[in-house]
Amino acid sequence: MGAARCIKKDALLTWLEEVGKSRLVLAPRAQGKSTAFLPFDPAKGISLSGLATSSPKQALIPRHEALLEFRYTKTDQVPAQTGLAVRELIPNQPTLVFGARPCDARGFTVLDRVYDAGAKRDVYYCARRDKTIVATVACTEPADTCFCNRVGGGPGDSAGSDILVTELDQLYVLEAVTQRGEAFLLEQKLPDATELADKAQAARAAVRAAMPEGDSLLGAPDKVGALFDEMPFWDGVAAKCLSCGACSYLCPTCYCFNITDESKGGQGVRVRTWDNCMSFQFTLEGSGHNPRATKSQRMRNRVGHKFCYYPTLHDGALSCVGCGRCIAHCPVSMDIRRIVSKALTYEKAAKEHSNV
Amino acid sequence: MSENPGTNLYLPFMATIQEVVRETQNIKTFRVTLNDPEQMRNFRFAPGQVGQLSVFGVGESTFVINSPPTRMEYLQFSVMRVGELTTRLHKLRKGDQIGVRAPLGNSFPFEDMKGKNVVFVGGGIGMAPLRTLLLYMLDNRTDYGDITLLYGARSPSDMAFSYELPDWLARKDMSTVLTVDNGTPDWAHKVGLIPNVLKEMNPSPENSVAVTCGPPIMIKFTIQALHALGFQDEQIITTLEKRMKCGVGICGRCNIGSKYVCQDGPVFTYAQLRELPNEL
Amino acid sequence: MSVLEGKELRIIGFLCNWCSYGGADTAGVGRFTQPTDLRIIKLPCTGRINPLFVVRAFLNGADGVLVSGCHPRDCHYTAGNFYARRRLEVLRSLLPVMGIEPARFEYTWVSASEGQRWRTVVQKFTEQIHGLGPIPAFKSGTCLEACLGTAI
Amino acid sequence: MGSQLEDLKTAIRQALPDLDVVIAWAAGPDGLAHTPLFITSESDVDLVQWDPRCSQNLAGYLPGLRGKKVGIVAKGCDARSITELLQEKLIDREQLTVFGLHCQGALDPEKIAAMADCGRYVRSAEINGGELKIVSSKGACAISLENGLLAKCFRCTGADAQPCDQFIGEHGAPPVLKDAPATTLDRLEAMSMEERFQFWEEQMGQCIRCYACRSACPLCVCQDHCAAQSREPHWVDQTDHPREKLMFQAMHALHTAGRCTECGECERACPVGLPIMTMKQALNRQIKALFDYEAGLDSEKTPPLFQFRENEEHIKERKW
Repeated sequence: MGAARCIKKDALLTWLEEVGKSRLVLAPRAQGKSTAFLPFDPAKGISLSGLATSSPKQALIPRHEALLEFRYTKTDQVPAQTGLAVRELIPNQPTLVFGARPCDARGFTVLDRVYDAGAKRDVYYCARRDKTIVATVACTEPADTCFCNRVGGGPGDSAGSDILVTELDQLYVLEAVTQRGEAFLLEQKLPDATELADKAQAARAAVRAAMPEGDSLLGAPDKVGALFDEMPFWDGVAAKCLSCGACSYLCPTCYCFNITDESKGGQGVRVRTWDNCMSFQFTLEGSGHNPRATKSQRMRNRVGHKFCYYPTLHDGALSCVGCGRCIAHCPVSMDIRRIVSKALTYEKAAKEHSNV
Repeated sequence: MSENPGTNLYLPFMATIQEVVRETQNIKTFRVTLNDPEQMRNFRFAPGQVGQLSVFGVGESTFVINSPPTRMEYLQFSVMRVGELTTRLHKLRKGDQIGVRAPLGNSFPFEDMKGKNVVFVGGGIGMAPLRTLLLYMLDNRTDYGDITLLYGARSPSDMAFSYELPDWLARKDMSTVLTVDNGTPDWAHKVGLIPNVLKEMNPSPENSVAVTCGPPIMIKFTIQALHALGFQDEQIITTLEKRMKCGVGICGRCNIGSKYVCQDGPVFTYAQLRELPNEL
Repeated sequence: MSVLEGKELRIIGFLCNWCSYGGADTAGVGRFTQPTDLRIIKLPCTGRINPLFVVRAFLNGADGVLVSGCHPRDCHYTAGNFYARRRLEVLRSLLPVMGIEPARFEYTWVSASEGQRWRTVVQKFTEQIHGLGPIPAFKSGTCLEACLGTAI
Repeated sequence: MGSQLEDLKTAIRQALPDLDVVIAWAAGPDGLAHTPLFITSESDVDLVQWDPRCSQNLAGYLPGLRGKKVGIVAKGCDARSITELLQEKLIDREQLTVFGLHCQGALDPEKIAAMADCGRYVRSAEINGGELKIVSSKGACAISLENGLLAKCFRCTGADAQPCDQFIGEHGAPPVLKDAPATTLDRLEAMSMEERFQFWEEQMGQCIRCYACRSACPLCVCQDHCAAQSREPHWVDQTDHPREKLMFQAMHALHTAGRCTECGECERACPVGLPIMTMKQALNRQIKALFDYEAGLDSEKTPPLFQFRENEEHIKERKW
């Protein structure tokens, strides 16, 4: 890793306030009963205990964003003919995401492969990504829903981060991971902490070592793919699912979206909003035909996408980072770990239904 | 407007409707040119590729460009009135402004088909994607072997491109068979379901490729008929339709397994389709 | 022609086709002066009024909503207004929970011949709404509103 | 309570051969809440759990399973949803087998996690002698069950499931609970209109629009064809504005007016914990006052908004 700086824990808010003068700072903050990445407000503080309810993906793919705006105008040519002006709205906001967790940051790498794929660059995503510094706080303790170590990550991993922050007693050690992070860190008036880097690494390694090992899910793609036509399996795992969007919307890697036009009078915006593959409308066609009309088919796509289709396209990388939000906040306590484990050991036609 | 559309995947070309042709009760054809003459000049596509048409304030939807790349006076889209967007499109008239994001997706393997006999089997609005390839082949006639077209619709009044049919029927360099499910007294062609008529026509699979598009049920039975005639999976080509939003393989709704119809399709051989999970 | 001082407010009137719309027409033919804040939407019957029309109107920025239909027992469709009365009376309890002053909403019955009564209703209701002033606005804006505010 | 569980398992085992599926509860991933269990084979029955962690109302699954022979395990309040569904003819009584339970209150996992300050770090949790004993990385603690109950338990109208085909255990009265927590409705009533409006703007700002409230609602029967996702009519737009999300909550409240049994699934399901049952409660109060009616108590009654009286006793019309 590159440059290392440190900051006293009690000086963190002051520093974030300082950073906030030149860029938007998004940090986890408790509001009501949940915690979300919100614009930093020194008066309201930040909440770094545990994992935020929602993921920081909204820093790069907001819940909604205007892609274009349009306006119809009257012309004086042919009667009743209208003109039309369209303008793209490219984001241009330097941002610091502070307090993402390693799973969240890994989630950004999942998004990068889709939105920044060589010739096919999503300008909105890339504009945000290029101007965003991700400062990730390494975890000190896995929650009961955490399984990052089973999907290729770890509680102190730096993938997807620009800066990795490690707690050491009364200090945070900030280490640059990327060039962008390095440049940002060097601009900050923070004391050097190069000599603390080893200690920080040891602290992260200790957390990693203490994390209960579980069976790896990295081998899921083949098995999940092979179960495609095994409808009883999917009927079984999807039975209790409510088909809501809580899992998708809280997930740091779910990136599917909808595009709709919203207008008033002759003007409006084309907005991109989060969408959810568990929704019936997601694939509903104009003709009324729906290729994924049942909950089981949609669950198969959701699990399939994360553990088979995405890895097929991206060198085996799963599009699940093991943050466990979908487990923790599911209204019916669906557990994706158990679904995938079940898939890994499932014997065809062994059982008509498989309760998970 | 953006300085250089094309870098923003979501920014359509601005375009003007030059002509609206009423094909049937519920199908209209739109002939469209891009507003920027240079964009229009530089526009390249291959037969089978699709475009997203925007009616701003309503949204976007995917349609195949059914004019061939050999005739670039305009881009043609045929639209069946089904939902919100198509209903609004049907209300548009000459001179109205729309957005076009194109070309998207893959195309028919028209290079690989050179020297082969081609059997087109189209049903209803499914004739649109076949039309672009058919006209392309007619414009490059010497590159291809025998061309046979079987085009069917529910009734004579449901036949799109009716103004082109006399020419196709009269041409000596292709053979055309028309059929309807329900005939009328003045209907001079076949009456019968497409797969049955196809079997009657008995095209030879020898050095042939069959290209089919239409309603899912028609495709299903047409493929069965083609199999019965001895066509192999690799010799059968079809083009799919799914609900799409982004058109560039990101938004996640048109996937069949790890393939995105908007990007890896819409054109697939039946051999490729069989490799995909069964989720049409 | 506002009979009230100051800025005109946005009041939406949902009127049934058979009685109250006729009543409003009668008031017009009779050239009764009325405040001009009211925008009328004609419906076949008050039974057609989904209480959500009223909620949507308020959330879209209406300062007041007035529903008017046939007198009880006079409904062109026999019982539409009886159902409407129950629904609207239930709706009345939702508005204050949402933070919408309940007096911003009223329903009443005006027949086609009651032009004078229509004027009274409109006058009193408009005064009532002016007494309450404009409806509170949301602090947050959207991209849609941002776009509406700028010239391309 | 152990024997009640065994009786329940026995009853399910006996009925299972004649049923396509029985819906019950099984242990959840974290020990604080149980999760629904769809029983289709004898071996699934061993997984059944019954204790105050069975918070979820399972009745919401019934309309989706129409046409099948379904068994369902129900608490007193869950049975009110079943009654309402029967009343609206959304499910068929003869296809349904209700295993009714006597309930002494169900736990609110969010509340318990907050009280135990254990977050998502629970190692184990078990119920013993009126207490939930939790071992987490922060240490061990015990929460008295009474303190951890759902808000709706303080308004319990009947602890015994009715309707019911097989009653498991002893009939009894609802638990006697003191110190009912203040509801959001009470808090709102102490605010000015302006403050209430701001309150909702703030709350709805947190909504992530996942529609879990709707998906979990046993009486939201449109589900896949919800007006909130319709373009025509365009009831709500897709912009992420609190106004649109509040509009949806108003839709949910008015679509369930006179039908909502206050089972609390909407709030329980909400991943960000918004007080979205409040509007429904307000409507219920009004309906009780105007029509002396409570939903889900009598499957023979006509819901109040499906009928009228020429002279409405409790409606005072304005005289202009």
